[in-house]
Amino acid sequence: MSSAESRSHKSEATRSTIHLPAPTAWPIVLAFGITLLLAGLVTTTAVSLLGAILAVAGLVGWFRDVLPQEQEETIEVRVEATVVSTSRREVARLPVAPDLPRALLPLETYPVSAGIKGGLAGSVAMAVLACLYGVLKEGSIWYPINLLAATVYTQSVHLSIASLKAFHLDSFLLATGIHLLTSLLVGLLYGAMLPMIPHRPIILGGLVAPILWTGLLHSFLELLNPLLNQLISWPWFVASQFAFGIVAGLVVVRQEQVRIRQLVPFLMRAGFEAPGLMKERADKDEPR
Amino acid sequence: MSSESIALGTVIESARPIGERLHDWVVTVDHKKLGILYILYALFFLVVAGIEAIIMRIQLIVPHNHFVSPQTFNRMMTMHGTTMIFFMVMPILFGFGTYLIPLMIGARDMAFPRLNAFSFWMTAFGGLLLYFSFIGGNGLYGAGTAPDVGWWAYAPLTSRAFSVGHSTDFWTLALLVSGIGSIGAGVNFIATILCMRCPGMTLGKMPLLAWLNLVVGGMVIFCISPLTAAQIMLCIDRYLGGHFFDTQAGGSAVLWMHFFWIFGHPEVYILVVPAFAFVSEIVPVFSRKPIFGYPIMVAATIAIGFISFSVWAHHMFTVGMSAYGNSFFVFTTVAIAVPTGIKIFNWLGTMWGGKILLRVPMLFCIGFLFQFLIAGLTGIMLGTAPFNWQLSGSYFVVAHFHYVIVGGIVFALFGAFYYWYPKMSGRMCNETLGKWHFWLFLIGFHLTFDFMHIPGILGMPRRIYTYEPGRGWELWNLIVTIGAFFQAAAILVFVVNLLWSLRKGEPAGNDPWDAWTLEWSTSSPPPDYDFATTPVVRSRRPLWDLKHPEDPDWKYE
Amino acid sequence: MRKASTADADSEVRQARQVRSLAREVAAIAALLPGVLLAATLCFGAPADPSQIPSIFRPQSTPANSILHLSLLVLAITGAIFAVVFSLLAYSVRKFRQRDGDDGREPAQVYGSNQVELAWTVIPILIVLVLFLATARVIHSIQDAPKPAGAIEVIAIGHQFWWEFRYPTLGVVTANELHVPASNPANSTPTFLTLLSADTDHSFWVPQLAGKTDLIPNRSNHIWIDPQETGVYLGQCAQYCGTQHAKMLLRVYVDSPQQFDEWVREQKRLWVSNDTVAEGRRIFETTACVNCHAVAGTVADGRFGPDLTHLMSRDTIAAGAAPNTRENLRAWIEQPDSIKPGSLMPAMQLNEKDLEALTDYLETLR
Amino acid sequence: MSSAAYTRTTAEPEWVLPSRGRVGMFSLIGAESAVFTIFVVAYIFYIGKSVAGPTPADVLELPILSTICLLSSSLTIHLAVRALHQAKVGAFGLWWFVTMALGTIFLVSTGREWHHLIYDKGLTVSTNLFGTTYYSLVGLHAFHVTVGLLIIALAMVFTLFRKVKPEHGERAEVFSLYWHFVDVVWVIVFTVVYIIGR
Repeated sequence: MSSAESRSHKSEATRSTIHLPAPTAWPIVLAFGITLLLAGLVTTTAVSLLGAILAVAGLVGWFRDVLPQEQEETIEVRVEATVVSTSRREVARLPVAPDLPRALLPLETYPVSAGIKGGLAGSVAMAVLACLYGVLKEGSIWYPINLLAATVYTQSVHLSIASLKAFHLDSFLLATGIHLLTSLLVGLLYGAMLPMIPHRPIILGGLVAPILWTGLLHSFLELLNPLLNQLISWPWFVASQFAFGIVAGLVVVRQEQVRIRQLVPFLMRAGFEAPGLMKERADKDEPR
Repeated sequence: MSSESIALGTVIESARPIGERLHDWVVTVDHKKLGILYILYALFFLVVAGIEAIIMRIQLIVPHNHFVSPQTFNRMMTMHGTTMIFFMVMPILFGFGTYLIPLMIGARDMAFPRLNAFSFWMTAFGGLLLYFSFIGGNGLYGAGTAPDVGWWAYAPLTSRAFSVGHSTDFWTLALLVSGIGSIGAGVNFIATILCMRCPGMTLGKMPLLAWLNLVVGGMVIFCISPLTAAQIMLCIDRYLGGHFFDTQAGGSAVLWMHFFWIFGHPEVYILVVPAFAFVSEIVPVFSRKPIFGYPIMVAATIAIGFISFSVWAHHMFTVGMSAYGNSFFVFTTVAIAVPTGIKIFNWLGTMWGGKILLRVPMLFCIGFLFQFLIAGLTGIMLGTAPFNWQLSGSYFVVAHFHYVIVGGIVFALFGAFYYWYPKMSGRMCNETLGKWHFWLFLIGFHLTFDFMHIPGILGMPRRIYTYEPGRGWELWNLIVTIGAFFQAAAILVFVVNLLWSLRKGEPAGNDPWDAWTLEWSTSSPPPDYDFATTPVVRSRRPLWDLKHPEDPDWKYE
Repeated sequence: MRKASTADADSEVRQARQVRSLAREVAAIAALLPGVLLAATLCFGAPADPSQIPSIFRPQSTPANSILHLSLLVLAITGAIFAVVFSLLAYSVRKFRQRDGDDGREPAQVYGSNQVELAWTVIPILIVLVLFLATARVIHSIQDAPKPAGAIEVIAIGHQFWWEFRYPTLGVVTANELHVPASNPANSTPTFLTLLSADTDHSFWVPQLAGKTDLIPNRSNHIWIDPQETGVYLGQCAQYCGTQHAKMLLRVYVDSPQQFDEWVREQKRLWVSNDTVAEGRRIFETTACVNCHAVAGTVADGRFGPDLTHLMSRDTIAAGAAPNTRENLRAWIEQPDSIKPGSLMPAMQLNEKDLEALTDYLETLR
Repeated sequence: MSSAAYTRTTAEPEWVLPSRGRVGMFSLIGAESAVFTIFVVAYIFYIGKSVAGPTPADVLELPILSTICLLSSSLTIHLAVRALHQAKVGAFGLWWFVTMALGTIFLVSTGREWHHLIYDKGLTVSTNLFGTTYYSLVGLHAFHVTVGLLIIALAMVFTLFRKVKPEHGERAEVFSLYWHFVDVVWVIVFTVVYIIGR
């Protein structure tokens, strides 16, 4: 719509008639024509011919409708006092934020970066423990890495114990990828969920969550990673999960909680809107 | 107020000769009339395709049944699928979109009113052309034949060698015709939503229905076109002796599959996103809370729109793609569960802490949430390729997509019917009949589609006109057929309710649900010009602002 | 919301009544389902023989078994998601349902929670990651499995409404009933199938042995199976291929290695001339039969229809549509539509005598 | 129970929305490009897969002249629209006519190429996969050129009758978007058919 049209919008308000596009039969004629044109392919040529004629007629008629000016009909406005009302006048407020009519919860939280930092720190802690296990128990730092890669990598399933202790570049890359991605995501989750836990987030996030998670994994590890399931050492596994949980949790809760920027529109923050559209926010503070 | 003016309007309307009133509907370019035309047309085809489904279910009630011949069964299955997708669900969603979008964004009509009429009539004539095949299609023996190649019409079954006569041509041409209409509707949706918003309605303040239909518009233009292109190729093959899908001359059957599913999968989202839109409007109103996480809902929808174009080959896990190809499509397929999950959680978040009013529209929305959850989960099962090798092409997959389309989309649609019926007709739908409809349909739905998963797991392929006894499928097929009759009964109640309420329903008034979007600020049904004065909005819930002047939304958005 | 006033007491009574009526509704539905099930069970009497049910949950071969393992993982995860989300839904409908004693206020208007949104974005991503990794491994383990030296090779060709099986290394051709040797872990003899199509798309699906794979013209696909238990495994075409898609049945006979060798020997044997059926043979070889069917060692070498050299070694005819009895064979020749309407086998329009003679002849093809 | 009259606020910022003609045309172009993508993909997929001759290398020649004509028509239509925006109706008519002429040259040379291929080289839609994909892709593009030329001719007629006024600049511009799109598609078709495929 051009600016000319939007001007006409404004002036309409004062008039008692409204212009609307006039009814027209040409669209249906054109549609029927095109359908017949194609229907001729499955019946006889005469149908196509008729369809072509109708389609051309429809097109010509349509063009005459919109060229040079669009046909319009004028409709009288039946002025009614439109009344908007509600039976629910009062609005309850949240007990936690009685001074905020609209709330984004929770009111304070860790920044997203806290979760990322926590995840990275946790991933290092976990990796150190896992590799320690590899070196101490199996005599190879690559052993746990190859085991982890077997989650996705079929070839590792067929590896012998000896070659599990050797370095495989593909396994290494896969395992690193899986480890980092998962750690980051879990870190983000910690950042999001630890503030929801009122007391001793470290106990829950660092100890209880890993135990729950390990228990869950214990039940379906055979399906997820058969190789790991055969060769796993559960005490070390639990220990490395604890290491992740405690380190990630500590890093997260040591970050400062920031107040959520209540109700700054996302689209504005993202610079999404066309300029000029947000102007009415200027009168946000003055009561109307 | 408005109830009297409606009564008056009805008197004037019925005083005019019927021919003239009919003429008005044929030549109309008014988005409200066209919307209603779309809806009525789709309801007609709902009944037609429903009858086809019932015929199939009767045939399958016991093994080795002789209710219909295999040829008839195959036609029924093809026509049921094609009709339901292209001539029932799509038109009805376009109908609601056409009716509601201008009203919700404070416009007087669509951006291209004549194109709107053209789109509707193309869709309508497409459907008629398809059904003309029953009498006009010259089959092998000269008798009328409907297409029988399945709704996805895999090559080379559609080639001249395997499909003589014109039945496949009817299918192709009908979809070509209606496809042009759909693309027109998509273009119109986009232009309307972007260019016709009333002052103050920035993109961030549009109702979610408008946002979601904007995404639908985008998906329509990018996914119906590949289908149209593929249909043109099929026509070239069948009429000009081309070899696109001619396997004898080096053509590829798999290419058709790719082209079809590049259309076919986004199509699912074209159908389901408007259903999301209905739910996103109804759930807040009946929970008395704004939608939870509006920006994230929008972002999730856009994400779904994009990802849906990269998942098509999960319909083709069984065609022998390489392991890497399969893995890629597994990844995109399960990835789409993330934005979809976000949407479900956000609807739950909207209900949480609200005051949920269990009227019929809300009942249907809760049904939607429950069934769409299950549909999504069976979707994950089908999305993991190895599981898919067992499940695809079986009754499990039939149950899955009916869960999406009936349990999800149609439930949301019925919710939308009960919710906006007062706006369209000026009268409320009968609540008691509505509840009967809901419970009957719910029971029928679950009888049919819950139990339909089981024969799939037991190895029953889809699209078979009969099956062998002794494979453990008999019981489940019987239950499924019984459920189909429950659903038919529910649809009957629904139609009765629509007709009864049109005459006898309680007058609705402008705003029967105490809702917040612009369509409820005008009379029911709205005048030709929608709004006497162009509304100006300052928030996502303009009517909330007016109802609560001391605590308006615009202060916080 | 609990205040001591008569109005509230009233509303509580109403509320209780409402809850009761809801409970009744639920109970009615709950009662209906078992009722239907019971009625249906009575109608059908005893359930089918379990060994005849081609359930994907009773795998008998490595690929099907790997799939089942993955399926269990997926089912566990989706089941857990269902339990969580469904409880949330049920709880919020129950807890936040508007009661009669409502104070008429709008509830607190909450716009959202970045925290929760982040949580319910990250958790699904983690789940997706786990699912994807496990799935990718199973895909590779099935699709990229190495072919051991002892593998049997079979070329399976889908035709409109029947299956052709060729054993290129063994020189055997058969139809509809695939014979494979049982494989044992110590001495693995899996069967590797190359899937081709002679006309339209088909799909090879024996649920207990492997997932389905399509047979597509102009393309060759591959699957493998290594069943360990002898027996007959049922399957059928799983890709719509035309009118008689429903009766394109598939039987896989898993024989012990000795039985399998015996079967191969039998199949390689040529038909032995038998004077008592010379008339039937003449009819067979002078009518259109030979255009489509082959009998090794005779002039019949058509390939549109199944190879009939050892017809009587099969348990079924017409791609499993009927047991291979004399009556069925005769009916099949006389009027194929009576068994399989729409199949490509034409009715041969033979008179009674010729029909009998021809059936006699076919019955000697062992 | 409270009520508030539904009225407009007085302070109203300038409300500007995108032009529906342009948005509509861009949407249509989006749809069309999806159609072309499918045809191009089919063409590329089938390069070298024909089971019988002739091959592209045997029969295709680079259509340099017609390509130059079509591409330069993009420039002339741009000049025409600019002239109309500046209210120079005469200049508009001239550039518009040049556009029409260039488009016609393109179409005629495509016709000559097809004639040559069909009658001299014996390549038809049904000859082989190359024939099928070639005629479909080039034909689809030629169809779009034809539709464009018909609209251009129509506008030309209006121009001759002096019905075209500067206020139609918006419509001319929207149409020119279509024409530019057809040109861009030709660049792709040219690359795929005459360079990669040969």
